[in-house]
Amino acid sequence: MTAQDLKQVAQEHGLSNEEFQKILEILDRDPNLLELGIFSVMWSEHCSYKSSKIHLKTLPTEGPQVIQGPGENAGVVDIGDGWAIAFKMESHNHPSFIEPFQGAATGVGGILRDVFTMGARPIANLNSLRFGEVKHPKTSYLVNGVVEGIAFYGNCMGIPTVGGECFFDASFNGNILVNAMTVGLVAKDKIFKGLAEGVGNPVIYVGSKTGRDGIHGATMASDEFDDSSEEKRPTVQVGDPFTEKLLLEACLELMQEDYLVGIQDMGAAGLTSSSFEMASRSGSGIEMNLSAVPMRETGMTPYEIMLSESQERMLMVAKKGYEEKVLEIFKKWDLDAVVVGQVTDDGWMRLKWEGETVAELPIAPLVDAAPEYDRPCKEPENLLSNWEMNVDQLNFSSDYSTVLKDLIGSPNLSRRRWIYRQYDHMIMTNTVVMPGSDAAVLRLKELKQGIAVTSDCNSRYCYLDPYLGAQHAVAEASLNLACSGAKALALTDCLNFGNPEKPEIMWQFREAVKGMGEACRQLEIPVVSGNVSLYNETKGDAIFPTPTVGMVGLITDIQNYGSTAFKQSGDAIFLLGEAEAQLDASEYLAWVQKKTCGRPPQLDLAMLASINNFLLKAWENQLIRSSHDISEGGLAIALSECCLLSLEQKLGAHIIFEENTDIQSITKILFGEATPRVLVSCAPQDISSLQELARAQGIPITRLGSVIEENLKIDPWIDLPVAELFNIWDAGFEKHLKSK
Amino acid sequence: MKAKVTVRLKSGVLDPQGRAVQHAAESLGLQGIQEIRLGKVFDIELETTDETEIEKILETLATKILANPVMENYEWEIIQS
Amino acid sequence: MKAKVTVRLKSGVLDPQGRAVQHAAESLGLQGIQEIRLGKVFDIELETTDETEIEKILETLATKILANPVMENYEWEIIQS
Amino acid sequence: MGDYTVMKIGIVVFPGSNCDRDTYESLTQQLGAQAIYLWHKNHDLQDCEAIILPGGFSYGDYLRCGAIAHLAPIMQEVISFAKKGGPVLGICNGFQILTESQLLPGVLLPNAELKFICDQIWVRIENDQTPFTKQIKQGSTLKMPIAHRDGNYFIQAEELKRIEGEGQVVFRYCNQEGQSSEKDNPNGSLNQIAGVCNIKRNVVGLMPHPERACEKLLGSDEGKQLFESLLG
Ligand SMILES: Nc1ncnc2c1ncn2[C@@H]1O[C@H](COP(=O)(O)OP(=O)(O)O)[C@@H](O)[C@H]1O
Ligand SMILES: [Mg+2]
Repeated sequence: MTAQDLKQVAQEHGLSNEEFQKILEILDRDPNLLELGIFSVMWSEHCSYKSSKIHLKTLPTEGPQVIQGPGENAGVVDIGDGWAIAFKMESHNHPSFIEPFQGAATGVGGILRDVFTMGARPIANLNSLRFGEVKHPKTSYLVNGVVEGIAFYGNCMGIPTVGGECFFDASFNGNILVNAMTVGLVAKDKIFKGLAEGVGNPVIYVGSKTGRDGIHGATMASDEFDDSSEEKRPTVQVGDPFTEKLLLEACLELMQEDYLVGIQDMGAAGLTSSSFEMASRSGSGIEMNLSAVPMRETGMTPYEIMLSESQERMLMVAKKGYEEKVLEIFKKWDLDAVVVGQVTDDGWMRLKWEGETVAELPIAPLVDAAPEYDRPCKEPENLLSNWEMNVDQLNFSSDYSTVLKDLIGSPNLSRRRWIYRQYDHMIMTNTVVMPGSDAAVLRLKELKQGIAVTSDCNSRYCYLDPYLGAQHAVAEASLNLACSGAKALALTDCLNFGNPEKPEIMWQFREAVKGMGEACRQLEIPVVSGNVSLYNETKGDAIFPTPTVGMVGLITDIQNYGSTAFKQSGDAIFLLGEAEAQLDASEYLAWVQKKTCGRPPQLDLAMLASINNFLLKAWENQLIRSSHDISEGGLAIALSECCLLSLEQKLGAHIIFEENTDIQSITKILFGEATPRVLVSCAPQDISSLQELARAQGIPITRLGSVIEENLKIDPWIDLPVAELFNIWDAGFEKHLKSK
Repeated sequence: MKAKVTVRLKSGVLDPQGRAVQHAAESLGLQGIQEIRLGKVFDIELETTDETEIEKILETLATKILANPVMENYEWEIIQS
Repeated sequence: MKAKVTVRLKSGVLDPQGRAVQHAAESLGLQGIQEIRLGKVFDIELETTDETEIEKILETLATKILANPVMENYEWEIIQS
Repeated sequence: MGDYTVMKIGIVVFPGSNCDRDTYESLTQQLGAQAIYLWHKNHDLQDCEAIILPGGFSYGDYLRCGAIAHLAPIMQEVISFAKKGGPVLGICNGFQILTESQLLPGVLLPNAELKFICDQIWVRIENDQTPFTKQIKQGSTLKMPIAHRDGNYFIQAEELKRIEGEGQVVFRYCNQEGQSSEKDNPNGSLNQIAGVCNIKRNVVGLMPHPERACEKLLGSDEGKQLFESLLG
């Protein structure tokens, strides 16, 4: 290849001129095509985090409960009694847009591997989804495919999918988000890492054979969409959950023995990133014979083998002398497992093919010298004008019952049962609070403690104010846990943004990370793992920035778990918190008035922390029977949800407000948003203890009314049979999906 | 009139089902099977006998519903009844 | 050598998938489709070229694995390669 | 209540089984029964006196649910055990395997709405003469979860008449009050059939998951009654 050709090829691999020069410097010679391919995937946005790293470093990652922070396949936190929880969230946005079923399925497969490589048995999945408007011609197809794909993979693996979120907005018309999260349980002394230590130790390849799947996958995930992405379609990967189930059981069986040094899944950039990352973490080298890699097709080249993104594969390093034992376990499970190389001590990656060395790369320089950019940031021009809200131009309706019905049946607030009914959410017999509540609650067999899990992000808030929006995401997640009687232990994030080369997008990113970090510090919730997905845009239109937060909380005694639904007629209903509701940035404004504007509500994090603590105490002492945070849709929606989730009981509520004639301010009371605010209900005999506890802790508490039967009455404005509301709420999601 | 549309995975696309069947065949003691790939066949009964109209229907069916162009190929034939 | 086994639901056996496809076709505005039924096609690559041996393999495959005799029929053909 | 440890129950583990542990844990921890796992590649039932084929996705449910699993070596033994009258229970995927093995009549087609369904449902006991229902009153209802994509019970018309006549329908989907109508049919099954048995009554298959309904904490403990019938 001439120098010119080489430059051209580098460019086609998405390497900038500057990056190409750096390669020449590191190697002190021209790279061959294989080496260039390796550089390109290792230095892609997806693998190197080159645009985001500088900001991610600012997030708090430590705490006494943290066993493993960011940098490994998943984060790990201590839950006591020798046990720990490993968890992480990851995006599969672009592949899911191209092929929703397989894209979402393989996304689930990938995040599951991240967790079980740590030695953890996955016990729960969650998914956070963003689609375009319901009436967009592609939306229904995408929702169907994505949900089916998630169901297909998780159900077949036998891991319950217990929660998530699903939000529709036009900004996702050309670029959906599919973020998948897995939570696993691991014995503290059986945690595995992606290490390649010990000269001479065998490097073993296990799992599916390597095919030509997604050869440009890693670089594709960092590319903006344009019309030519249709042509990239043959790179679709097909998920094989059956093989992954065998891989899971075989790996966990192997991990009971003392044969392993390190293990890592082959995710994006497959064999390349797994081998380089393992060696890099250990400061070692690896020599691999690519001819030994199990191949699905004939005529594959070393380039294809190193860049393939075939699913359901793992790379591991075993203790020398135990390779036969390791291979035996995989044979029992009918899986391919082959020794493909060994650990060296010189810090080089040496790849052989049919006896010849075909690539020779220094690992540390390649990994450490990965580019890191401090990309320019600029506040978007429409930021301030977006905050302006001219309410006088809006037409407010005084038919509040109709507005409530409209909202409760809307795409963003209707019941998500259509989704989670397709997910096996009960397998493993741990699910105590099923999807539908603020957070899912899982018991842990043989332990007294349980956990609660949730994922949250208000994308609209983040668009209107990324700093505040990201804080809200952390706040809401922690509040959802507290409403379940759980104390937040740590979070994982999935930062979905547009093209970072645009200063406005980079600004959104920086602000969101700043806000998230600040909230984490104030609430003492460290970030232990995460994922960044950039270039989420089509033809220049970026998505609403979406820093999804996945959070795990600890319930010290599972008997004291909390849930959203009202439990008994006659119970008293209270409001905790006194943040003032506003219509700015609200779901009401977006759905009823079709306006995305206003500044998201300000957030008193200190008050939020106090309310979280209060809820924990209240649940521990069994002073309350339900708790539910007021989020999208405001008080009227939250109150409805407490009634609706009582399901067959069809409990209602009666609360009374003072007479008021100003339609706008009534609308604000009913549908305005503000955090932190929580609805709790308690038995009549516990009222005074509850009030006392609130006083002692400095929590504003207001009696709103009582749980009653059959009707939701918000005097003097709303009186509706809960059964009627139920039908609208229950049918809304599917109705919108099916309407053309 | 009858017609038949056959939909197959593109070559190179992983076919976990085909592989599982192949394994099962091996465990049954059947030897010499190099590959099994699984496709779908749609048997369609149509009112019209106009071949050009049928062709149009089958093309639309195949591209819009039956095959996923990202990973599948299709072919169709009209069967005289 | 190549061979093909086609497996179809017996008549009278409910075919929810075929029905769903038919519905989808209708909602696309395609008219005059009386019925769509979904079957499976197995494309098999074999080492041997001995036709009687192949027949034996295909028969075993079809009856033991590919088709459920309670609800499915099968047919096979050998395709010269 | 009898001594639940007297009987050894074998739970078959196929590649892709995923309710094997749930079944094991419910039996041993919630009922105090004695259970062991039986590996699909073996031919030995290890003197088990009852066999359970658990739920899951044996062989990924590729091709047809249960189609590949019914060829596993252990199934030869299960089939002869069943033919000798030994009690065999197939739950969900296990039910599908039993129909593929033709130990039970009918087939399980994809759900009418072609989607996986996970939900709490109720079934009515139609036959209390099987080893798994003998302590449950005929006509009583049990609340249990379902979780399947292919649970749509189908059988040709004459056969349907025959199995109904022979009392081979053991479980029927119904509402909370025990009335069975199309409204409470989650998956399109003929006659709301949720589970059947063979003529000899010793082989039973059902789509709902009794092993997931053994604790109030998880929403229901009514599934326990199936195992209590077996053990009691
Ligand atoms: N994609 C999904 N997968 C599984 N469960 C979901 C999904 N979307 C929403 N849910 C469930 O529906 C319920 C309501 O979700 P959401 O309105 O986002 O709750 P909140 O506002 O309290 O965070 C939650 O229990 C959630 O877990
Ligand atoms: Mg909530």
